[in-house]
Amino acid sequence: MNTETKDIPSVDTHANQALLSVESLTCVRSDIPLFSNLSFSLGKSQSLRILGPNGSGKTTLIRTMAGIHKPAMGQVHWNIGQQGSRGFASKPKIAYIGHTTGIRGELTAIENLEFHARINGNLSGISPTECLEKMNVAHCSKLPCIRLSAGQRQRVALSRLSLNQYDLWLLDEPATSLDDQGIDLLLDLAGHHLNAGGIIIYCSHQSIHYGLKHDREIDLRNFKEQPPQC
Amino acid sequence: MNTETKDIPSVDTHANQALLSVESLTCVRSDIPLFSNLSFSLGKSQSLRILGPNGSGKTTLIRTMAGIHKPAMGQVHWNIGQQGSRGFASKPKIAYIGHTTGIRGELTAIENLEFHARINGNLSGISPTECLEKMNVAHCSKLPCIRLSAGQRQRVALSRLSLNQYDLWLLDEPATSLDDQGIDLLLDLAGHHLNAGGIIIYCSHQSIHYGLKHDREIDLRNFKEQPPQC
Amino acid sequence: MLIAIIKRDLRCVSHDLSGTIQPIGFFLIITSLFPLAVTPDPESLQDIAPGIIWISALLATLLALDTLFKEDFIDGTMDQMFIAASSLYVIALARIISHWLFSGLPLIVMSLVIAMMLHIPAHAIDALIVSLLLGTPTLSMVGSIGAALTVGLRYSGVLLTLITLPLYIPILIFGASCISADLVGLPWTGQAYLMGAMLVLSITLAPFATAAALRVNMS
Amino acid sequence: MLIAIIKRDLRCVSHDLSGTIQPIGFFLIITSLFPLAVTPDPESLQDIAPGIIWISALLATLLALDTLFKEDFIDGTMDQMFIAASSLYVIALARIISHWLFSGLPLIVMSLVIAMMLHIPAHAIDALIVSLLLGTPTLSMVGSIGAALTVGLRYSGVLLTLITLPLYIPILIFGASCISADLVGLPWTGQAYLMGAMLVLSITLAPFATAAALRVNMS
Amino acid sequence: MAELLDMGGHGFYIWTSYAVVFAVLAYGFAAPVRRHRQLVDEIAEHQKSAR
Amino acid sequence: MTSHYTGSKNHTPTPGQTRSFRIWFHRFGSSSYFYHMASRWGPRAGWLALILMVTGVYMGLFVAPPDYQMGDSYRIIFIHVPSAWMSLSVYVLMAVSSAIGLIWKMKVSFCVSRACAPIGAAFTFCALVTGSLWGKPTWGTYWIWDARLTSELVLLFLYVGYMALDKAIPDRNTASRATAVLALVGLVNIPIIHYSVEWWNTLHQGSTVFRMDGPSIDARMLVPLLITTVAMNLYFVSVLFNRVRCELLDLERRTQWVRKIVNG
Ligand code: HEM
Ligand SMILES: Nc1ncnc2c1ncn2[C@@H]1O[C@H](COP(=O)(O)OP(=O)(O)OP(=O)(O)O)[C@@H](O)[C@H]1O
Ligand SMILES: Nc1ncnc2c1ncn2[C@@H]1O[C@H](COP(=O)(O)OP(=O)(O)OP(=O)(O)O)[C@@H](O)[C@H]1O
Ligand SMILES: [Mg+2]
Ligand SMILES: [Mg+2]
Repeated sequence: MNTETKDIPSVDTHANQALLSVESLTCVRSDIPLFSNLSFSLGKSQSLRILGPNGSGKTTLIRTMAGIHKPAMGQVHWNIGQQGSRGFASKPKIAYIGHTTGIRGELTAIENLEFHARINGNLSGISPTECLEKMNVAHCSKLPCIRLSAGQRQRVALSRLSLNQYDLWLLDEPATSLDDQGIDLLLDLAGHHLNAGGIIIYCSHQSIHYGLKHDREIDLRNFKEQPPQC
Repeated sequence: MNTETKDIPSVDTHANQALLSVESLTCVRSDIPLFSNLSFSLGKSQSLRILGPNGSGKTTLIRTMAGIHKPAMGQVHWNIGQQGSRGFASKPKIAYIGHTTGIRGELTAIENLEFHARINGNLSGISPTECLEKMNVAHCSKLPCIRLSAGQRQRVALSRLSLNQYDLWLLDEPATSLDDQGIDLLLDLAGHHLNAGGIIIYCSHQSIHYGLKHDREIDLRNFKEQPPQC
Repeated sequence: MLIAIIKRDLRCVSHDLSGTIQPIGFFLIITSLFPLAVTPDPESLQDIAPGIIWISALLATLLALDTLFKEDFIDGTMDQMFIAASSLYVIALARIISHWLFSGLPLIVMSLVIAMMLHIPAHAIDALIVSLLLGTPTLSMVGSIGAALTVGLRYSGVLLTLITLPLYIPILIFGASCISADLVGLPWTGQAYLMGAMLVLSITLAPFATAAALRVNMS
Repeated sequence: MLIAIIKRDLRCVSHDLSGTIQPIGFFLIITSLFPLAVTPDPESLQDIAPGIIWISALLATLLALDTLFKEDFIDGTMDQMFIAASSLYVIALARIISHWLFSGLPLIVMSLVIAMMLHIPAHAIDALIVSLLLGTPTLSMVGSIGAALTVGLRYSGVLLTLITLPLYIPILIFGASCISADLVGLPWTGQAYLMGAMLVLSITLAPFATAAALRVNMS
Repeated sequence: MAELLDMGGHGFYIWTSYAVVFAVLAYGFAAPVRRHRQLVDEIAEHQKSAR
Repeated sequence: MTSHYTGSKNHTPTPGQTRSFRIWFHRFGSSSYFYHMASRWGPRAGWLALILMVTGVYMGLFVAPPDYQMGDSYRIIFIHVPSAWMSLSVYVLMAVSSAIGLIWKMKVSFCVSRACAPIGAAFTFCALVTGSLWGKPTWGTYWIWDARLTSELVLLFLYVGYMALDKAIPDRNTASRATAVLALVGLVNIPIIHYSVEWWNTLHQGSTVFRMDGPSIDARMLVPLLITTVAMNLYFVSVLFNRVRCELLDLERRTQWVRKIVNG
């Protein structure tokens, strides 16, 4: 199904800087295309915000970028190897925070983070407690997560972002249930990530702009072929 | 446990106008008091916003108002019978939209609303489809809710508010995953509810103020006895 | 309220005919495990038939028990029902009834076919049906208490079984002995009366106990 | 990755000793149902003992099967594991192993006690243990396919049973006949070899089928 | 005629099995035919309303 | 001949196509091609099935002589055996087309396997009912835990499980791929189930038709049996085509060729 366009350089990019390029992506849900022919590319330290009303396909796009959802057409392409500085392995490291956070209620925050560290094959790096401290939830680390408040749980989920040197952050409404302090902490983390050369793709109905130079926006309404029929 | 203070008129209220009064409420989680000695009262058409950082007890307070959580001390008191105009039955009608929305994934939006109408003993009133139209999700009404986007699901949950003439709305971060249009529609509904004499208690980290005359605020930080120990 | 909850449960499980056929297939297949594992010989099969039928009933009850209240708890429906009804009693009763509709009732419907396959003679059918009619609602009632107690726990399958099965033993003994007594031509009204008594007892107590257990678990 | 998932499962279920004891109690109580429902007579009990043990094994497998992948699916953990591993095969294998640790292994541990309770003579213990060792992993493997196929559905208990049990029938037959052959002094290596063959077949195919089924259900 | 129906004492078994099989087969044939007709109508209806 | 419909998979028909396998395969993968082919051949197969069935049943019931052992009760054979054979072969077809669907991502073959399930289940049901009605006069009981019977019952469960899973999953795509996995797993298991049950206990008739030394059955009995068997096969083809037509219409209701059919 995938159209083979790997070799053609995409048009709207900063040529050899592009680390991640998406080419003529079309996503379909229940046989109705949500958006079609979406192309963009991102280089080091760039962040992209996806805009669109409820049900326009933001979550679907993010999950497609993560490889969970399969696109009907088009492809996501990583320029691996060209960026020696970031030391890419054969596959990019992706962090995804979605509507469901992937935090287990029975386990404590620490245990949850340890599990995530382990499945990402990184135990040597920064410790779970430090990650929790960065989101200021270290004081809750001994409670099973089901007994945390919604915002505390979201903070635990976001702490995962510090676990590893991820190449790409995919954040689907990361500010859900966060208070102002939480959002500030998140913006801090995001700033550091971008400075270190990472990429961020996020969507949020709240106006948290990361205030970064390469911030770009895509409005999914511009890529819709027909009126939504749900 | 409840302190018997029914007969003592509470101090900080508009005397006989008060429909709902909360008297020296203390809520405890895992033996640690979240807030104590919280008192307020609300009359017809008044709305209250609860402020406080993550984990300060907003959800706990709202669930206490709904009767789900039992307070350690104090009580919630309804002035039933004094307000003939609203035609109170023996017990106030409460709508609660929490972090978990109470929407069944297997059922369609219509079926979900029908169920809620039926358990609230009101099938004669406004039809489920009309309620969905008020939140602009009527076009999704035939899909099982598990296949809706996060915002669409939240809209379905909020449609419940129109099902019945509730006395009190308890909204725990109602704007979660809503886009701007969704928030506008919600504010509309809230305006109508207040005009009809209803009460709203809500919390939200986003600054959606309902812009209504009697809007009041309570910051839970002012009712905390000791620093948070989680 | 009661009707609303039952109706919704029916709709969740069976949007169409296939949902209704499933429990029937379930019992057929459960029953056929025993001849395969134990013996295909008609006479020995007839001897163990009462036990087989009652253990199948237990099984069906157990399998549906874990999700009896848990789904409602996790997705917030329990909060909504509680606010609307202010009485967990009605909620408990409704869920018990719909549980029985999906576990006990199909078994009773299928019992004629199962009786034939296990070579239970026609004269013992009445004891079979009466004992199932009296016993399966008791199973649902008693089970609901266990389900309510473990509702807050995620991995509760084993724990739930551990709590519930001991309470099921009297029903199992009397139910099976009802049928086997009739098989050998002995009177079985005694056992049936006892089962009736257990049913009455559980109808009066179990929904209250369930409601109390639910209240404890609502935070 | 594999180890991480298994470790987490162990931790979720057994924060303390009681979690570990539960499956053991479960088997004791399940096996004690049969003497109560069928017959307490030692000789007939010995005849049906192989069937009882194997049906208990099936039961234990089934009860834990429904939540094998569902929890991970609902709370988003499956997404995380998929992104980290890019291979559902490892995830499937890890969950199969931890499923067996909680359903198959405790049964094998308990089988000595159960054998005594059901009056299985000492000389048949080896067949009992060998057949369980070969058969219970196969049950977990095959069951995981069914669990993966129904992972997107909420009320899947009955459907899952309906899909899985037909596939279990060969294991049930050979497992039970292994033990009963040894009971009457017949050779049972033939059955054991067949069970071994089924185990090998399922080890090679089931994790792939499970991974494929999971992929299908990830949207 | 009665002899024919009786089939040497086995009439009941033979006739019920033939009846069951043909009932099942006939239903199995009719169901998709009817569904096809309904589908065509439904799609035509849908297209009219779409225009 | 293919020029007047544009399929969703637009194969470009060239005049004088080479009749290579690839093109044939591709054509079958095209929904509109399959639909039109099914429309043409379905009714023909149906009529032929009816004629053969009436002939076969007439010969079986009224022309063939009574069996010297079983008397007249053996006449159930003319429907029992074809249904039993069909129940097995339909399952194999279902699994094979599921595999094709999974490997080559062909919608049409998913539709075929989805259409097979209810027909196969119906045949299995018929075999069970006629078998047990036959069992009463011959074995003295409607049901017995014999190998053939048990594995036929298990086959019914496999079909029912397939259909139940198909119904339960709301998304068409997901459902057809999930059921395809189930059908394949079931296919691997069918021989295992068959031999395990066979070995465990057997009572049923051995093979009487397919034998190395030729059929051990009177020609006047064999002929109607063969006729009804062919009739059942044709019946299956006819119903299968009708069902696949429905599936295709439902699935591709938004495409051009469906619009043409509906309006034309
Ligand atoms: C519920 C009861 C029965 C079921 C489920 C059943 C099932 C089957 C099946 C599945 C086959 C096809 C076997 C194959 O091709 O490998 C078959 C064939 C056959 N059955 Fe039955 N059967 C039943 C009862 C009977 C009875 C009572 C008789 C007669 C005494 C009988 C006589 C035959 C014969 C003659 C064949 C053809 C064997 C051959 O030539 O391959 N069946 N049956
Ligand atoms: N079931 C529970 N058991 C024990 N403690 C709990 C439970 N639920 C919440 N808590 C604790 O109570 C405190 C308040 O929780 P609550 O959910 O009321 O906070 P909140 O103000 O709603 O926060 P947020 O803004 O994050 O939603 C938290 O510190 C939390 O750890
Ligand atoms: N599993 C699914 N099956 C079928 N359709 C789906 C599924 N999930 C989502 N959809 C549909 O796809 C569309 C886009 O959904 P998506 O979740 O991507 O929207 P979104 O942009 O994230 O919206 P929101 O702002 O509400 O989160 C919606 O109209 C929804 O109905
Ligand atoms: Mg979204
Ligand atoms: Mg909260």
